Amino acid sequence: MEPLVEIRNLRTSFRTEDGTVRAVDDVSFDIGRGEVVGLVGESGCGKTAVSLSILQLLPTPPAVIEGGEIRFGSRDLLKLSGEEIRRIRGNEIAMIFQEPMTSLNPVYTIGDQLMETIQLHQRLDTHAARARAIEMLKLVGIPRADEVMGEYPHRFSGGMRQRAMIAMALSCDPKLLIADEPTTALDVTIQAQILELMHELRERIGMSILFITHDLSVIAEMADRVVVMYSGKLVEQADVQTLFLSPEHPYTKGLIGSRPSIDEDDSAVPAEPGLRRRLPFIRGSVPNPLHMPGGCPFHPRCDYAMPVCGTEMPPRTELREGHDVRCWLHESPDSVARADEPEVRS
Amino acid sequence: MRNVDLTAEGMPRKKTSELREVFRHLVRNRAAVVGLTIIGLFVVVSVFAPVFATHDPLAANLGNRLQPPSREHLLGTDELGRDLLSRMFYGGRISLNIGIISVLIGVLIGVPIGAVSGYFGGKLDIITQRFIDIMIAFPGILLAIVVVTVLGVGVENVMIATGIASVPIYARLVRGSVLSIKEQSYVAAARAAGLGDVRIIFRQILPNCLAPIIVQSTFQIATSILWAAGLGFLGLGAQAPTPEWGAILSNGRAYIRTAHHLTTYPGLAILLMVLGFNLVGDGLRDALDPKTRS
Amino acid sequence: MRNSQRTYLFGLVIVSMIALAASPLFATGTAETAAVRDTLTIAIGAEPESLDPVKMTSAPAATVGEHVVERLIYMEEDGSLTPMLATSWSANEDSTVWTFQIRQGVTFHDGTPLNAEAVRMNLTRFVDPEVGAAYAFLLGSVQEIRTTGEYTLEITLGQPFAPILSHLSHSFIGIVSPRQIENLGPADTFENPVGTGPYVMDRWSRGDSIRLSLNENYWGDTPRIPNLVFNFIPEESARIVALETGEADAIMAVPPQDVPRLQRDPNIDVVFQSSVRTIYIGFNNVREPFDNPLVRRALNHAVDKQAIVDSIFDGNAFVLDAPVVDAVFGHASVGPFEYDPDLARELLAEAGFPDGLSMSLHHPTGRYPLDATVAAAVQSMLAEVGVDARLETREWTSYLQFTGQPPEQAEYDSYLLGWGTVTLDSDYGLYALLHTRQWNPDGNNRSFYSNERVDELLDAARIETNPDVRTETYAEAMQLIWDDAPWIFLYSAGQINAVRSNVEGLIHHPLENLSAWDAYFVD
Amino acid sequence: MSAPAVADVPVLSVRDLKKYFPIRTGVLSRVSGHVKAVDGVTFDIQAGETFALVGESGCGKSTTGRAILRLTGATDGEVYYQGEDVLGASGERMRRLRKAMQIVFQDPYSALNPRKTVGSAIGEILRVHRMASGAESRERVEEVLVRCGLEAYHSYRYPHEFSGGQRQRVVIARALALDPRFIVADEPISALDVSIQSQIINLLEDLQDSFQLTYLFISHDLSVVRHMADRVGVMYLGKLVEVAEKREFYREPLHPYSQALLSAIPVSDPTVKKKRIILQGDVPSPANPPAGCPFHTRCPYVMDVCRTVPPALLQTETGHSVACHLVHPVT
Amino acid sequence: MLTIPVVIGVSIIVFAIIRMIPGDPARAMAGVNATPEFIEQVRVRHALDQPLHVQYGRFMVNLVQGDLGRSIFSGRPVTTEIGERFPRTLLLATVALVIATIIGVSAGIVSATKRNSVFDNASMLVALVGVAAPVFWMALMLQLLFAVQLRWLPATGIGAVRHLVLPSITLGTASAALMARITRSSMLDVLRQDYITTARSKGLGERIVVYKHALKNALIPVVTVLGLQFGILLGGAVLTETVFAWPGVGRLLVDAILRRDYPIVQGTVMLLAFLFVIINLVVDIAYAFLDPRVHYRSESGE
Repeated sequence: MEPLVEIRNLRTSFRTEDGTVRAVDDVSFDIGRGEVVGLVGESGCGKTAVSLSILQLLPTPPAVIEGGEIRFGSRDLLKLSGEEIRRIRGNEIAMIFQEPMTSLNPVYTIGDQLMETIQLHQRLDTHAARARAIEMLKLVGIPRADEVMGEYPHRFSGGMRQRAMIAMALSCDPKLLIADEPTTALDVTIQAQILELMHELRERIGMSILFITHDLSVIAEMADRVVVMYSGKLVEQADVQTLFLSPEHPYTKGLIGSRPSIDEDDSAVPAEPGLRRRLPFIRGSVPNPLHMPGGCPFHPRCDYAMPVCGTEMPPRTELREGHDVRCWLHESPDSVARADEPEVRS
Repeated sequence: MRNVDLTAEGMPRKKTSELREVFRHLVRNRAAVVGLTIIGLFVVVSVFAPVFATHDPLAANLGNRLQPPSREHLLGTDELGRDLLSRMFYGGRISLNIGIISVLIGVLIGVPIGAVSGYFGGKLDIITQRFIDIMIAFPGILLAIVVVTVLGVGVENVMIATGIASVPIYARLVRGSVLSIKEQSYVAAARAAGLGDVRIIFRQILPNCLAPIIVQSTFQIATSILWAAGLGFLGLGAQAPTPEWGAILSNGRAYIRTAHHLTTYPGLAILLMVLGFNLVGDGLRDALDPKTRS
Repeated sequence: MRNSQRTYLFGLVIVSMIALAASPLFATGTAETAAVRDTLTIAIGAEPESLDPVKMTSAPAATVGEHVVERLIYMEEDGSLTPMLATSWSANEDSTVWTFQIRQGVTFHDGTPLNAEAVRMNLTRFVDPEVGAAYAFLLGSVQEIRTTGEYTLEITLGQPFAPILSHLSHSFIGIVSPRQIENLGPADTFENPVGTGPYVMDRWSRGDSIRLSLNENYWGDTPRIPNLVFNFIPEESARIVALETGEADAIMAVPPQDVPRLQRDPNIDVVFQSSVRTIYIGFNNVREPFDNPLVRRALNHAVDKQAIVDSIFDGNAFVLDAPVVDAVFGHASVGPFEYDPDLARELLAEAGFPDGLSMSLHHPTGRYPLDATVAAAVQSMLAEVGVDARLETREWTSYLQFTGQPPEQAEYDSYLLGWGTVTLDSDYGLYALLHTRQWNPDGNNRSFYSNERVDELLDAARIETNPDVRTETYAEAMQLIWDDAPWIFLYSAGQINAVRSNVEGLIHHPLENLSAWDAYFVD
Repeated sequence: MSAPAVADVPVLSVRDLKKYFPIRTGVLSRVSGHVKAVDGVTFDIQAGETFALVGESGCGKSTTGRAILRLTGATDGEVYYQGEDVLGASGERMRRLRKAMQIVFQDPYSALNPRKTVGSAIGEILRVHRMASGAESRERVEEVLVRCGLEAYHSYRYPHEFSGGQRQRVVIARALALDPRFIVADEPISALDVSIQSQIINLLEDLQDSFQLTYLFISHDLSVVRHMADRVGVMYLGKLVEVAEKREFYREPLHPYSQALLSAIPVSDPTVKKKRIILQGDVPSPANPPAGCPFHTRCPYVMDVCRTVPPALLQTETGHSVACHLVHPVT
Repeated sequence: MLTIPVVIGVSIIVFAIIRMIPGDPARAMAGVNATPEFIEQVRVRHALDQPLHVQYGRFMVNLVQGDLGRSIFSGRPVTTEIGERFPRTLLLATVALVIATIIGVSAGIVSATKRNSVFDNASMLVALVGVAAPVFWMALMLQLLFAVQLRWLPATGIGAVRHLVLPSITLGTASAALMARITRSSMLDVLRQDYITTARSKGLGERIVVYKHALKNALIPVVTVLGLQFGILLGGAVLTETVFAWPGVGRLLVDAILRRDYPIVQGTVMLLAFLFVIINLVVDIAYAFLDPRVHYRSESGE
């Protein structure tokens, strides 16, 4: 089956006073129909820029989508006119954001904001739109939906706001929901509520979800497939089982390994002080986007870095069906050798 | 293999002082450069007024009154035959002095009030805030008028009056900054480390309020110059024959139809100087604000 | 729902606030129509402080007031006294008891008839110390006021006082309807006077204008123009524009520098009238070095008064040749001091100041035409002879107070001041300013000038009833004063008014009043 | 050391600590109510132990940490450091206590004065406590920096020249400079990037081992707590609802809230599908906490008694202390 | 709610300041030519010989009864004097504010939405000049141009709407400039907010995003400024009214200061201060209309 969205060689940059930041650099992945794709990476890795590029919601300037293709059905979203992309936003592709506290307009009621979306994309009269809005609020588990319609967002807790955001996003039955760190700002018990809700809705509605987060455990729970980004580049993608059980990129490995687990095997912890299990870690820190190291951006922190890593970005290697990695370690020995010591080949 | 290891150097290793950073942003802002240039010109002309002035700013020459601009008198002469340009050079001095000294007065009184009020909070803060509310309830120029009425007219009193009128502005500004900086963990850290309140206010908090104070001061110099000119215009400011711009303008008002250069040029001079400070203020605010700097 | 209601309410609040604020606009919106023939508009520089005689202090008040309220005696432009509400008057032998016949058949604007009792009530109120009329001193010599018949009034003086009739002619001693003052407490005042004048108060729009309309029952010749409007326009340039555009038919106090342009306008006549006001710089005569007449004379020689008159006033003033102007009774030309800087330096050297001296020169701003400019000019002239005069100024009331301290507290070397001899009698012009008994704070002798002989002469002239003897006495006094040079005698600036050419018959009075009862439009 | 020390005087004793923030309203800012941020918290921390306070935002865990160090004035209660009264100490005694008790903050960006170089910030503290000055001070600064994984030359840098992880190292170095015995670590890693967090965790553990530090570790991250802590205290609405030895706690949490909290944590293993207890609703406002058990509004096992009687924190046979009527039925 | 203590505070300060003005009020009241006896009489009559707190007590008692005393200069009740002039100042300031708001806010919106366009740069330049130009100078220049040279509008005075044009434009210029700058920056700030991204992600057109979602939020800081501006306009009226001979309270105050007419100074300053307190109150209320969060601010225990 053809995927719902195909992102090909997407490049997005920010032009700042101090120079150009390549926020998204040659990123390609697909989102299948009904699939939940987890996009994971640390802050500044470009995951949000990817999501905003899809609906062209990045402020221009300073952002510029420099190239690539985002195929959505028969259309390339990047080639659509302003009017055409607007008709897709909120309708076929909807978004929810990280900060439920600031994502709702404080001066309009929840009802106003819900009905606005509904009336924009569906030819419903006020009455029908209201009914639909209330239905959506009930769907996302907001009690007293009727009364809530007239409330302003500030009266809501974070969890409730995120529910309202989800109701708004789903009100036009989108084919794709882009969820950008939807639970990061929430407490863990509330996060559990929201994740539960999203699971439920997904099963009921059957839309695709692009789930963006920095939290690997959330990804492990939510996603069917995972895309890992580092410094604007896609470094690895695989189905969720493969990625967690046999990650191949050193960065993915480091990321997964360095998190203490809630199910940490206590027996592994020595009882004596000074002999505790040290957590594996990635040294150094994320490079400054304005002064990106040459070659593979991860090479200054990589324990397996080779000279070639400092000069050339590795190509994408398909290890097996659906598992890609961009790392010289996984490039065929031939090409490594070629890049490493070209003169040896004779 | 390890030669590519750059260790934990995430951020660019540039040893730039904050001041230089701000300046770099400032000079990149075209408007601010224009402002700096204007202020620079006025400062140079004011400091070297005796050098630039072609005539004695106080020497009357009744035979040569109200002359339009000419080669001898580039901006013409006033009602007593004094050279307008020379008077304006000296007037620039007065305006700059008023601006700077009144701001110093405002800062010296307002900043400690705001800092103490914001830092200690509680009853003291409530009382101080009410008092500042009352002071702010009066528009600055009115406050300045009232103060001048109490103190009497004259350049020194104008400085005091405009200074006092700016006190509540600083007090409120600094209080606000202190309230937010107080919440920063490094203040808690300083307290945890056993630093005293006075030390925390002056060493930890106030240096970090500097940016808004500097920005406000730039604007406040402009405002004080305007207030002072307004007072001069109402006859409550500098007195004859002091060549204060507002006073020159006020005197020239009687000759607006016969010798409009007496009102046009001092007005333009005030406008330019105020504009200069405002431009630099805008530039500084942008340069000091991390939000716009990114 | 709630939201829209809220918005609606908010809008309502805003709209009603604007409506409230704008309401005065509609209330006064009809005042301005094109210049109509039945209204004469005069623009004056200041609003009268009050039109209650006991509160009046300024020329604008007098100008407006005399159209509504009349006094017993009128002073013509030449200084002669003619009957107004008094038809005749006579005195006893030693001129201590004056009898006035009050005009019969005159009614106030409210219908109350004028009689001697009405006049008595007014004059009694004017001199009542509880009321504290600013100009009560005009009648300071009055001991008793009583009626001796329905239309006969008798005023008894403590001692003979020659200028009493001039004083009674002062515009501030107006007679208003007894009904208006019957129930007033000593501190109370009224706003719209009810007088006997040719015009009736119509409307006083505070800060803007006073409208007068014709008194149909006026006892004298009824004016030809039915409505008078006095507009208050303090800004000189605006006043001139108002005249040029025809918004005003006449304006007072034209600045000299604008005269040439107005004279070029064929639709405008510029009227020059002398004034009785002298402008001088008084020395602190009891303070060193100004206790030395040499110094005072030196400084008189150092100031080029003619240059001030020619340049600053464009010739619309004249240099003083006596402590009073020549229109004043008793004036004797005794000056002026020649402008002679060399002589000034010599005199200073002789007085022990070969290198000059420094002094303070206090002056008001905006009180007299171009006062600050003159002070600055004097300063630079004094600088020529090595005298460093430090200019200092204050607002008018604190200025008066500052220069009103008793000698031991007086902190000034010199001060610029003016004095209008509004009674056109030298007593008014000299006694209060130069008599030893009038030293601050008891009088207006702010220079602490004291000359026994001058005191004697001024006292004598006060009670002398023979005009010729008085003239001689004043001539001697003026010469003595001039030689003592207690002041720098400066100038008397003429009044400059301007009138549109189609208006005739306005009276430009030397007392700085502009009277319109004889005015008419020509085509 | 994992077994609770019995005989020793605890390093830190907190007794019935309360911190109420007044709610001011109206003209004269009259106090119209209180936010009961910390409402009667009692616990001990033994020498060398890491005691973790966990809970969701607003539960009062950070306020507890700050009140212990007197960074915010406690409303009521007592705090003893090695038997010495902290809240009542003044003058020289307080200075000495301050040296011994330090804090590491959550946000390394606001925890450093942007206008001071690292060296001068730490040097100032040394000077105030008359520990070192001049060259000696410089040496000491460099020593702690190096000990925290930084370089000596970093002491001449301003905070903005560091990355987040490095800043947190500086913050830790500053706390360490006074040679403290007890450190409040207030969410020390939650503001850091995932790949940096483990560096700091390792550092904190290393330092604990090297300097025999005692930690009060405040965190909302139960995974990290599981790695770091020896004992765990769970807070809810200003109250401690459960205190237990770490293994016991993770093996069998007794309080329904603890259970929900643990079950809510996503597992970073896609093969595990966990059964969740999903709590209903939100945490009530601490300005207006519910009567009885603070958790009763969301508790899946709520009983009538919970609505009226506040449960006490009592010990069970397994060594847990729990405040729940289910565990300790009211008799 | 803050009104009463602030007003009492203001009254104490005003009262104290007036007593600090050098010069003997009794002498000023008695007049230029008064005898020492009469001055003493005035002093007793106005209780100026009493201790300050007694005087203040009297002042407050009278104030509560709506009696602010009488003008020294004209002898009329201060309330009457102010009552006649205040509506004119209010009118002038209101019209100026309306002009300033309409021009300033719309220029600010357009500048923000068309950032860095020619319009943006030009209007911001004009705004800068507008803020920097001295009010009285602007007044004179406008007078010179429109009244003296072109003769389109009257130079001074009150009466018809055309009298209002020059003074209100003069007075409103600086406010319009300030308002444009503030609206612009507020708008730019709001346009960066998450909920704007939300609105766009819903597929709303740019017009609705700007005029519905952004504007209402952007206006919240503008309303504060609006209230502040009204106060500043009332203060600025002192200068404008002087140049345009607009008989409002501003000129009344200046004249009263120059004449040492203490009761008028006292009354005017009281009134203005009181007014600013009221304005602040109105701004707070307006806030509540624009920003639903305000209602509940006191509930959360921050």
